[in-house]
Order: sequence, then structure tokens, then C-alpha cells
Amino acid sequence: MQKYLKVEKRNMNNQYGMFAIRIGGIFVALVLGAIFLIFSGHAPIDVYVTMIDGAFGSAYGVNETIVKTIPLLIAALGVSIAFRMKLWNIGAEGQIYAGGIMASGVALSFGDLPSLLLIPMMMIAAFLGGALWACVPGIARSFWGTNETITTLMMNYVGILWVDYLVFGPWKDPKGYNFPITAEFSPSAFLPTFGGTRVHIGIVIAILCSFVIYILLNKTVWGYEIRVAGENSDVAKYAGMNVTKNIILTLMVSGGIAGIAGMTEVSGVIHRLQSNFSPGYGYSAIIIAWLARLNPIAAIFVSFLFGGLIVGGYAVQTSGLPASVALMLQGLILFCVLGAEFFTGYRVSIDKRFFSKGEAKING
Amino acid sequence: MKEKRLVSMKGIGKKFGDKWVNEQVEFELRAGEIHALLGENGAGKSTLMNILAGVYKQDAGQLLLHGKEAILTSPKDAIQNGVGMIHQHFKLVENLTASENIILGYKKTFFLNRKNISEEILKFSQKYGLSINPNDYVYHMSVGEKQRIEILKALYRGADILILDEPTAVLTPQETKELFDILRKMADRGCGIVIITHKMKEVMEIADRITVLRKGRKEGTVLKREVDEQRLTEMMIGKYASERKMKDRQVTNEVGLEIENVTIKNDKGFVAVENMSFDVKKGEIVGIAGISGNGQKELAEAIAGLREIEKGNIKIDHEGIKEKNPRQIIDMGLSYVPEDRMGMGLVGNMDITDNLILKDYRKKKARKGIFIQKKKVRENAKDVIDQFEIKIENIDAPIRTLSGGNLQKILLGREILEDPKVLIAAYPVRGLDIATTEAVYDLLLEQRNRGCAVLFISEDLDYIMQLSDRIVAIEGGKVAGIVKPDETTVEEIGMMMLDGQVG
Amino acid sequence: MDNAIIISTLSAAVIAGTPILYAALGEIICEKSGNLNLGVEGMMLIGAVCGFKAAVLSNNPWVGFLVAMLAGGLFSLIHAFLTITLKSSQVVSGLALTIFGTGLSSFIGKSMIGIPAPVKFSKVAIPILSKIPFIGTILFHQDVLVYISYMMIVAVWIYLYKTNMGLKLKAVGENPAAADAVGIYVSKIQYIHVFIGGVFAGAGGAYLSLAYSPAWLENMTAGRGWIAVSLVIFALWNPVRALVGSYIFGGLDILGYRAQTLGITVSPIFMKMIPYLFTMGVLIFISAKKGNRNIAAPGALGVSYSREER
Amino acid sequence: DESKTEDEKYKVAFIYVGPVGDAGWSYSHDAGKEYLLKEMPDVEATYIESVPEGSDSERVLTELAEKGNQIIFATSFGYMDSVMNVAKKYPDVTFIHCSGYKTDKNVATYFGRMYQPRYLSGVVAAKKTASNVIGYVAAYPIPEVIRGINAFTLGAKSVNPDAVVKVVWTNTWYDPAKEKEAAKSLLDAGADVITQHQDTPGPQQAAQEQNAFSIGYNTDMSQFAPEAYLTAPVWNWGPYYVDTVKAVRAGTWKSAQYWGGLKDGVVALAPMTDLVDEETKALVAKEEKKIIDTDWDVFTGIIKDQEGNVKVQEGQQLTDEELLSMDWFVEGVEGKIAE
Ligand SMILES: Nc1ncnc2c1ncn2[C@@H]1O[C@H](COP(=O)(O)OP(=O)(O)OP(=O)(O)O)[C@@H](O)[C@H]1O
Ligand SMILES: Nc1ncnc2c1ncn2[C@@H]1O[C@H](COP(=O)(O)OP(=O)(O)OP(=O)(O)O)[C@@H](O)[C@H]1O
Ligand SMILES: [Mg+2]
Ligand SMILES: [Mg+2]
Repeated sequence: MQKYLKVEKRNMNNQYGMFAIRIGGIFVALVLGAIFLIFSGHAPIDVYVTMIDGAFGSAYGVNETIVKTIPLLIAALGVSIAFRMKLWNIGAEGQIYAGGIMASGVALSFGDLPSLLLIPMMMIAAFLGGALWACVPGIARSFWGTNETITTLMMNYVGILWVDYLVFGPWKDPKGYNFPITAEFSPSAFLPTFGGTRVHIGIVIAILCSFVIYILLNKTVWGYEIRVAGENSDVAKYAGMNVTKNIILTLMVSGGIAGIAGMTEVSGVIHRLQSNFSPGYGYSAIIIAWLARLNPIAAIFVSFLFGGLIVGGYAVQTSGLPASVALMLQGLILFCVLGAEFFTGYRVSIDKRFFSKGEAKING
Repeated sequence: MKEKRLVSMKGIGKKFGDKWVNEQVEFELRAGEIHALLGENGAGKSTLMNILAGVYKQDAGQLLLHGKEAILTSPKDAIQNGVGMIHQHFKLVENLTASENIILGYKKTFFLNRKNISEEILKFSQKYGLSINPNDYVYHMSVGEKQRIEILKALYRGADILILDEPTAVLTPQETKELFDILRKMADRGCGIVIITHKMKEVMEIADRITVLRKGRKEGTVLKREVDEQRLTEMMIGKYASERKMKDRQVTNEVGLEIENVTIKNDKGFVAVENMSFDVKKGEIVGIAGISGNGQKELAEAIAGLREIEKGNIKIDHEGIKEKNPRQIIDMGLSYVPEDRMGMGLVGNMDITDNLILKDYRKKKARKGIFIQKKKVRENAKDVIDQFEIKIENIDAPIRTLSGGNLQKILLGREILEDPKVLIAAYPVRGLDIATTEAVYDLLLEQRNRGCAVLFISEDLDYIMQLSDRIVAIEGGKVAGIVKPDETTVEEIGMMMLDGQVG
Repeated sequence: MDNAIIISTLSAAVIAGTPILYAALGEIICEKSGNLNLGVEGMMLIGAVCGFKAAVLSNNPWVGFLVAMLAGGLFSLIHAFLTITLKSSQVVSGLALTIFGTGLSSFIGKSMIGIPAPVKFSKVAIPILSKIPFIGTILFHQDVLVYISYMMIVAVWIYLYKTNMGLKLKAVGENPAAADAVGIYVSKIQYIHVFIGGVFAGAGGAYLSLAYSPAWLENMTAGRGWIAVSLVIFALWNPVRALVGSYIFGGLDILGYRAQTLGITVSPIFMKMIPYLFTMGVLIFISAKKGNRNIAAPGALGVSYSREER
Repeated sequence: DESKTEDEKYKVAFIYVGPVGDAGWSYSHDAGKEYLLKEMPDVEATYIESVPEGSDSERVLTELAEKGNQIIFATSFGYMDSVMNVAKKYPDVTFIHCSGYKTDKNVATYFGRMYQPRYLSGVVAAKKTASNVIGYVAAYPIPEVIRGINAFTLGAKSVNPDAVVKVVWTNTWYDPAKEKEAAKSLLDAGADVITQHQDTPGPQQAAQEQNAFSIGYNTDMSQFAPEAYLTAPVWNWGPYYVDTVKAVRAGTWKSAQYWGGLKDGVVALAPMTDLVDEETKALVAKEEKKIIDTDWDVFTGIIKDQEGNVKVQEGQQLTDEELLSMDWFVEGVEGKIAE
């Protein structure tokens, strides 16, 4: 089959074409999903309408999607930085937890301080927490070449367990009937929200971060260095860059940003530290960063859509779809969007040589 | 004379993206002939041969193998039709042994009997007079050995159409001679051989017929005995390159680069350069003559601060570099054109602008505060493109797909624009066509005449003799002799390179 | 600690290590072809649920085991198609595979909830071997799937190092362009081995639902797929080292419980961290010692091959 | 809500922390939902499963309120803050939160005195054990689990003063293989009866494999270990759900902290299998009657802690508040409440 096709690389410069192909991918996903839904006894149109309506159909839905976007976007920005240097930081989840821990520590110890002081302190602490979490794999990678994919992954589990330790132990709310949660933060540790919604100032922070990181990566000396080092560390060394330092620094900044996602979550939404407070934002962030092609601005939109996918996933459950089907739809959409990327980079055509007139032909 | 036609390519066209890199090409290979394929960098030689080898699918035209039309969808198809290609960049699996590489994908038995196989391969290689050690891992091997493995690989698969893409670019004169002997023998057995090369001398030595490509189109096919070098060059580039003028140099006696009793280890921890001493004066080109793998790479990297100096010291402009990092050494005035263009000197996935500022992105001219002044450096890049006649279609595209010559110009351009005090040029013309080679050598001479201390590493003794003011012959990481070109002969230097004896 | 407790602890370590051993073996094979499949967790779940369902329907654990392997393999083909044919990012495709697999497995398993396995693999002592003091009970008083895993180690080892196919596989993973040039169908080899990886992951899942704790529960793999992925690096892509690694990991995993019964009072939460910290420590140690940047990773791991690329 | 026509169904919603397919906690609530649907055919019940306790729960609750549900049962402790927040915005919707402690005009809490059937199961275990070591596989050191362990131990001690209860913490609710391993480590440490506070049948399977006996949890787990299973303290939410829905519908409902016991049927001891002898069955029946019919409850003095300090004086009882925040082990428990 493949034999009769010709696959060629292309440089697609046509923005509309790229967009159309991706939309096509989503469309294919919806068709495949519909077939599956019909087979499992659900009405596809209803499901899709509920899904989109739940995520984007009302002011409330959009607000909630934005709430979801915040941690996804910040964490995705974090991992993008490392990915630019081809450092496979899949430890954003652990860095989120570490950031959450540090921010909570500050909130619980300095609850009396005014917001204006407390919130920046929490943010710095969260950054440091995430950075600390990432610097262990960073040091190992830069000095001994230890593969950071696995070390960052391992640090995820350790981070999650640390939160468990704290909420079951030293940070347990004394008035909480011994339940494993910390006391609620003082209101000055809450991120301000917009109107009566749950959308908090984190969205501003996140979008600001996107632009800052965009500039950092694309316009600055440091961004240039990490791009070069990411492409080829031998070239970087040849050009006199300090690759060792940059690996650690990049991973720390990457982790620090992800840590801020932990802070916005505990301070903006949950208002205390509790076990498992991140339902896998760190992993989703990897997918987002990738689909956005490591472009911080694109990440804003991808995160928003991804947030919608998650919010819509819960929404369809209200119309009787089990969580499993919602997850499958999400997986399907991801597959198709991923698959569609291929057609932005390659052109597939029929190999005409087989269909031209001629005598007996030989081939393999 | 009616010879068997092994290959005929008719009206071949191939495009990458929207650009046709082969157009209406006719090519024919007969049994028993050695057919040279010539053309400037980027003329489409490799592309044409890749079509023959099943790597690329042509967009137009027809291919006949052994007289029958063939549609090749993969290298496997080509192999089954007797085509074997030895690529410009070897296609060997580094951590397999020689024999494993040779039988790879060809043995049909379930189990792999390594002992039998290596005996078989040893016999097979002896039959063709290609000496190898079947149990040696490829990453241990010299370039020449790797090439022999590639040839054996093709022969083992019963190839009677053999394509060699710039096989001599990385070989020593001795190795080249051996290779040509082998090729001739094979042609005599009835194989058809295509050889791509940029070296006129070699073409005149080995080829029976010659096909010249120019900008993707065929310029003509001629019999060797009917042409001379000049005629070929004209066919390739449309004019004949003028003789190089060795402009007078600024005579100084001031030392630019000093190597003092230096010992350096290689990646595997063995001594690669031992107790080496020599110097390069300002305004002088010192050529390092030696078979590659005798410490040249390690020496160059040590000067650039990329490799630790175990003993001794290296001085640039009288200042020791031992405790300095690469950045500081660059700032001291060192420019380095490394042997491995894409692996060390350039970033394939970045555009030309980003590649040109690799060394001075921190300096005033490229930077403002923490920002890189992309606009300004992009303008500079345009100047460089003009100045060095770099052929590039889209200035913002990654340089990955540029031809070797253009890449080398980018690299050299960047290093020279620094106005270096010391310039190391390692194999700077490897794989470049005649015109570009001349251009590169002119640039080196220009640097020398400007007063730069140039260290020129090459395996091509003719060029070393032409260009250098002094020659350091090295063998086994040691200096075998320091001579002046007008006081010695190529043969004498060859002897020094081989056994370290001063003749 | 008396001998009996040591033996039973080590014997439990073997069992705890077996599902990750299966999955890790599969991932080794898959990664040897240059393809990184992070969807192991999803494939294991598919294996667990399909194996269980088939065992229930057929009333035969072997049918369950075979169906699990087939299901894991077929499921992995999604990843294969995306990454090999469509050249998508292997990392993202693997993550999506896990998401999809989690959903699909609970969908398939809806009717199986709360049903005990009607049949399962029970322990059988191997006649002579199980009499060997100490080792005998630990290694040879287990269920059949554990014995099969021993055989798989040997089989995979032979396959990788002693067969022609193993050689092709290594070539494809190290340098697909070189493999392509000698006429090996790179994508075919990759498809096959991604599939085999799925088969093994399916077997690992089935071990959980048919032997370890015979029942189907949603998300019952509880992160073991990820452990398997880490084990591959830990094992430096060598099946024999994967065996050792799996058992060490399995042992560390249960050590916390054993310690508690002996009155050791370290917080169980910290005990739970040990396997992860241990893996990290060993990885760092190995890489520091080897001083080799990519240790033994297949040269082209994670990169999609495309012939005309330059 | 008076404007509703007769044939429109009354809408009730549930949110679960785990998948319905966990065969444990969420499953038991879903069984209650099914019971409700059977008893009241004019009720329409929606559920949303696998809702994490972080930020998602608040949205899911809001969505359910928006969708016109009259009553929402939030079945995990971690939903507490979200329930309180959403309830403020939807004063007309009734929120019932399981296992929490915060209430409001339209927020009530509910929970079951699982410790009562646990006490009874302790009696069963202590009668059965020959080694006098009973293994307890426990999830997390939270008051509910600690209370269960204590009640179980008190039950065991009441009939067999030599019995000790060994505890192993797993720090998971839901990992069948690990929970099985924890049980195995207890068996290896000499236990011959295993009980659990876990959501999977792993420990049951371990007991069966090593020819020991087991006591389940959540739901009847007999089918997972038919040769080992003795009984299980189980949840039976159905009747409570029916009563609550009826009360809210009738307008008689008032916010309260509901904590039902054996008497109310919210918790029960599942039927004992034939592995339990008649004498024990009778004894259990007697104890059960005592709890249901008299003022006596499990935590009636004299009760000492692990160090031998008297925690409850002769004849006194722990208050609900003290029970809800329990963080110490009674005498006879072997193990530590991890810091
Ligand atoms: N895979 C590819 N993708 C895109 N462009 C390519 C690719 N391969 C070659 N080209 C372009 O096609 C043209 C011909 O390249 P080719 O390698 O055939 O030249 P060549 O004659 O072999 O040159 P050289 O002497 O430098 O080896 C060049 O302009 C090159 O940039
Ligand atoms: N390109 C290379 N340069 C230097 N050393 C190499 C290179 N490739 C492999 N080696 C070394 O050669 C040895 C064999 O490597 P290889 O990857 O073939 O092992 P293998 O056959 O996969 O066996 P194992 O699984 O036991 O590592 C290793 O010690 C490795 O470090
Ligand atoms: Mg070429
Ligand atoms: Mg290896």
C-alpha cells in the first residue's frame, strides 16, 4: 500500500492551510467518535452539543474553562522552556506539587501579611519550590548525563507523596477533625477573582508569562543559547556557551514556572493544601506544549481548548455518558489532532510511476 | 563496441518542495566502465544517484536496469536489482561489528551464528582484496575501513552497479590509490561503477566516461580520453578558474600560536597527542600533514578549549589558554573551522542569521541588553550572503538542506569576519567543488596576508604544499618533522606521515 | 527477621515484580526499534480488562492471557500508526494512548465489575527445582505466568542478541537510515516491535487481573506502566537487567508493608518514596560511573525516521 | 419548584470520587442510587464519577445545580469546601455531603457509624483466630479509619482478651495488588484473619491464598474469596437516600448532621458465611441487639490507649465530636499512627 504512495516533506507556509488541516483532524475525530457513540447507544450530536456547550456555551462554562486553562497554561509554559533545550522535563506534575507546598507553607506561616506582600511571596516560594524539584534532575543531567526523562518522572511521585506527608502530618488542620487537609488560608492569601466567578488573577499572570516567555525564548541572548544547546550541545560548547550551567538553569526555570501553576491552584482555587490537588495538569501540559509546537503564544489557545476538552468531558457526564467514554473522546481527539500534524509537514500523493503506460516493470 | 547497458535513466526529474533539483537528466552506465559524475556543489549528483539507489522516488522520467524498466520504491528494490550505493555519509551502524553490518538484513536464517559469519566475511573480503577485521566494531574504525565495509556490503549483496558518492573526500592518498585499484578490478569483472568526486586529478586518473551535471541538468557525457581538466571545468561552471595568486605576505616573526610540549587524550582516554611542540607565526600558514585520526582533531579541540590539556601549554598571542574556557579563548582571538560542519560548527535547524551570530551573539554588534537584535543581524547576514556568494533561496529557512559548499562558506565567513588572531581550519574544503575550493583557499590566504596565524589541517598533500609556509608532519600524535614546502617533496612528507621517520 | 519471613518477602517481591517485568520487556523490545511508547499504562489496562473478560467468558485463564496479549498488541498499533506512518511525536502519542486506554478499559470492563475471576492462575511448585533450599520457594513456587516470564527473559535475550531479526532490530533502532539502505523495511520492523511491546504490556496487565489479584477494577494498574518505562532505562535496555530491576522494584514496593509488621516506624509515606528515590539514585550512579552520555540508548530512540529527510 | 408538572421527574444527582467500577466506596454509593431509583421510579438520578477533590468538584457541583437537580449528594470528604461554596449560590438546592463536618441551611452531612459493624466483625475475627493475631489492612490514618480499627479491636478483645490487631498502612485506597501485598505481609507476620479498610478485594484474595480467613469491607466481598470470607461491615446507603429524597420533596427536611448506625440500617454486618460457627453467630446477634436496643455503644468505658492510659472512664462514652476526630489507638492494636 505504502509502496504506491509518495510522501514528501513540505514547508507549509500557508497559515490557512495549516489551520484547515488541524480543523480537519478534529472533524475526523468527531466522526470517529460519533461512530463509536452510536455503537455504544448514545446520540453523538447530543453528546457533542453538551460537550461544547458545557465548555464554551455559556459565560459560566467559559469561565470554568478559563479556570482550568490557568494551571494548564502555566505548566505548559514551564515544560516548553525545557523542551526548547531538548530537555524532556516530564516532571511538571511534581513541580506543581512542590510549588503548591512552598506557597502553602508561606500562606500558612505568614497569613497575617497583606495580600500585596503575601501573594508575591507565595509566588516566589512556589517558583523556588518548582525550581528545587527540577534542579535535582538538572544537576544529575548536567554533571553525569543522567537521563532527565526518568528522574523528573520519579520526582513527580516524590512530590505527590510529600504533600501527603504534610497534610497527614505536620500541616494537618488542628480544627479539621484530623482530616488530611491544611487549614484554609487566610483570605489575604487568596488570589483575587473577577466578579462572582472563580476566574482569578492567575489568568493574567499566565498570559503575562506567555508573552514574557515568548520574548525570553525568541528574542533574548538566553533564549538563543538554549535553542542552540537544544539543537546540538557540541555546537553550544564550541561557541563558548556554558552548557552545564544552562541545563541546570533551564530546568530550574522550567520547574519554577510549573511550580507557579501549583501556587495559582492552591491560592486561587482550593485555598488550602490537600492531597492530589492536581489531577494530572503536569502531564496534560506536555501534550499542550507539544501541540503548541513550543510556542508560548500558541500555548494560550491550545490550553484554552484543552481546558474546554476537560470541562466538556465532565459536562457530557451529566447527560449520562460514563467518564470512560468522555476520556475516550478526549483520547480520540488528541490522536486525530496529532495525526493531522503530519499533513502540515508532508504531502502525500499517489506514485504516478506505477500508473504510467509501459511494458513489464520490475520492482521489489 | 556494443557493451551491456546496466543502467539507463531517461528524462529524470526530481523536486524538493517546489524546486526541481534534477530536470530531464539522461544517464547511462555500461558494464565494465567507471563512470564519473561531476558537477558543482548542489548540482544534483547525489540526488540523481539516490534515485538510482531507491532512496528517492523520481517525479518524472524512467529508469531501466539491466534493460528492463524498474520502479524502485525502496533501497531494497534497488539492491534486488543489483544496485549498491556507498553514500557520502556512511550508512553504517556504529555499534555493530564489520561482519554484522555486512550481512545485516541479508541473512535469512533465524539464528545469527556470529562465528560462521565472521569467517565467511573474512574469506569474502580476502577474495576482493579488501582487508578488514570482521569482528571490529564500526565506531573503532578509520574512515578508510568504514568505506571498505560499505563496498563489501554492496558486493555481498551481489551488486553489479556500484555507486560511490565522493568516496575519496576523506581518504589519504594511499587509501585513494588502494580504492582505485579495487574499483578497476571490479570494473574488469564486469561491474558498472559510478563515482562522484570533485577532484579533477582523480577523474582523469580513474574514469572511462564522464557525465557532467549543471544546476540539475545534464551538461553532457564525454569520453575521458577526449577531454582535459580545463574542458571539464568549463562544462561544470561555464568558465575556467584562474590560477591562484600567492599574494605577498606580511613578513613578521612574531609568534601567534604556540604549542608547547602538549599532551592530550582522546574520548576513550588514550593519549592522542603526545608531547607536541611547534608554533605558528603571525602571517603564516602552517599545514598539518597527517593521516586523519593521528591527533589532529584532538589538537584542534584543545586549542579551542574543548578538550583538556593534560600536559604542556598552548599560547595564543603569548597568553596561555590552559585554565581558560572556550568563551575566553574565542575572545582572545581564536577562530576555528571544525572538521565536522554540521556536528560542531553549524546548527542545521536554525536559519543563516542565527548561525552567523553563533560566536558573537553576546557582543555589542548583535545584542542590546538582554535582547538579540535580530533585525540588525539579519541585515548583516544579507551582507555576508552577498560577500561570500552563498546560494540561498530563503534567508529565514533552516540551513539544513543547503549543499556542502554553501554550508562551508557560511562557517568560514563567520569565522573570518571575526578578524581572528589565530585561525584553525580543519579540512576546510572537504567535499567542496573546485570553484568553492579555490574561494576557500583565497580566503585563507587573505587571512594570512592580513597577519593572522593560520593552522591548516588537511589530508590533501598537494594543497598543503601549495598553501603552507611550513608543514608539520605528524604521526601517532607526535611531530614527525617540520619542513618547508620548497625544501621537500610530497613523497617525503608521505613517508613521514606513514612511519614517523624524518627522511 | 527469620528465614521464613525473608523467603516470603523475596517470593512476594518476585510476584510484585512480574507485571512490571512483562511490561518492561515489551518496552525494551519496542524501544530497541527506536520507538518510545509511553502508553504502557494504557496498554496494560487494556490487557488486564480484555484478559479478564475473555477468561470470564471462556472460563479458561489461558484464553484470557492470550486475548490480553493480542489486545495489548492491537491497541499499541494506534501508537504505531501515529508515530511511524504519521511521524507524530512519540511522547505525546504515548500520553494520549494512556488517556484513551484508561477510558477504553473501563468502558470494556463495565459489566465485569464486582465479578471474581472464575478461573485464575494459581501457584504450582516445580517438582525438583522448588526443593532447592531458599531459592526454590522464592523462584519455583509461583504461578505459571511467573515461569513464563522467566522463559520470556531467555527468549527475549536470545532474540535480541542471537538472531538475525534481533540484529535488524538493533540496526533500525540505532540508525534507521543505515538499515533502510541495506533493504530493511524500517517501518515494518518498527510496527512489528511496537506490536510486540503491546503484547508484553498486555501480558503484564493480564498478570494483574488473572494472577496477582484476580478481578477487574478500573485503573487497577495504578501506575505500574510508568514504573515499567523507568525500568527500561534502569536496565539499560537489557532484558536480564530488567529482571533484576523488576524484582528490586517489586521488593522495595512491598518492603514498606513488611517493615510495618516488624514495628519499624518510619512513616509509610516515606517508605513509599523509596522505590522512586532508589530508581533515581541508581540511574544517577550508573550514568556517573559510565560517564557515557546516552549509555546504551538506541541511537534513534524517539525520532521518527523519514527517508527523504536531510 | 411548585410549577413542575406531574410527569416531570424529580432530579437528584451524585458525584463520586472514584469510578463506579471500583467495587468499593463509590460502588456502594452507586448501589444506593440504584436502590433509590427502584424505590422511587419518578426520580431521575444523574451521577458523575471520578471527580477529583481539587478544583473540578466545584464546577461539577455547579453544573449539576444548574441542570435543575434538587438534591445533590457529594460522596467524598474532599468536596466539603466546594459544597459550601456552591450551596451559597444555589439556596434552593439541597446539598448532602458525606463524611464532612460543615453544614449550612441547605447543606447537611451524612455518614454511617461503620464502627458498629466493625466492632461486630472484631468479635467474629477474634473467635476465629487461632494465632491470636489479626491483620488489619488500613488505607490512610484518618479518623474514620482509626475509629474502625479501634472498634474492631474492642470487639475482638471483648471475646478474646489475648487477641492483638496488627495494622499495616498502605497509603492507598485503591491498588488491589498493593493491598494484597500488605495483607500478605500481615499473614507472614502470623495473622490468620485479615480485615481491611480498603476499596479493593486484594486483602481478601491474599487471605484465601494462604488459607487464612478474611473480613471484607464496603460490600459483600464473598465472591472474591469464598473459602476465606467470613463477613463484612457494609454500607447500605439506599434507605437513607430514599428517606432523604422523600423528606426534601415533602418539605420536611432540615439541615442536620446525620450519623446513622446499625439501628438505622445505613451500616450493617453482611450475612456471616458457614465458616463462622453458630456460637459466634449467636454472640454477634446478641451484641448487635445490645447496640441497637440499648444506650450502650462501642466506645463505652473503660477504654485504654496503647500506652495503657485510660481514655474513657468506666461507664462513660465518647462524644460524636471525639469520635469524629479520633487520633489514638486503643490497647491491643499493634501499629503506629504515622506522623
Ligand atoms: N532531502 C532534501 N530536501 C530538500 N532539499 C534537498 C534535499 N537533498 C538535496 N536537496 C537540495 O537539492 C539540491 C541538490 O542536492 P545534491 O545533494 O543532489 O547535490 P550534489 O550535487 O550532490 O552536491 P554536493 O557536491 O555538495 O554533494 C541542493 O540544492 C540541495 O540543497
Ligand atoms: N558510537 C560508540 N562510541 C563509543 N562506544 C560505543 C559506541 N556505541 C557503542 N559503544 C559501546 O560499545 C559497547 C556495546 O554497545 P551496544 O549498544 O552494542 O551493546 P548491546 O549489544 O546493546 O549490549 P548491552 O545491551 O549489553 O549493552 C557498549 O559498552 C557501548 O558503550
Ligand atoms: Mg552530494
Ligand atoms: Mg546496548
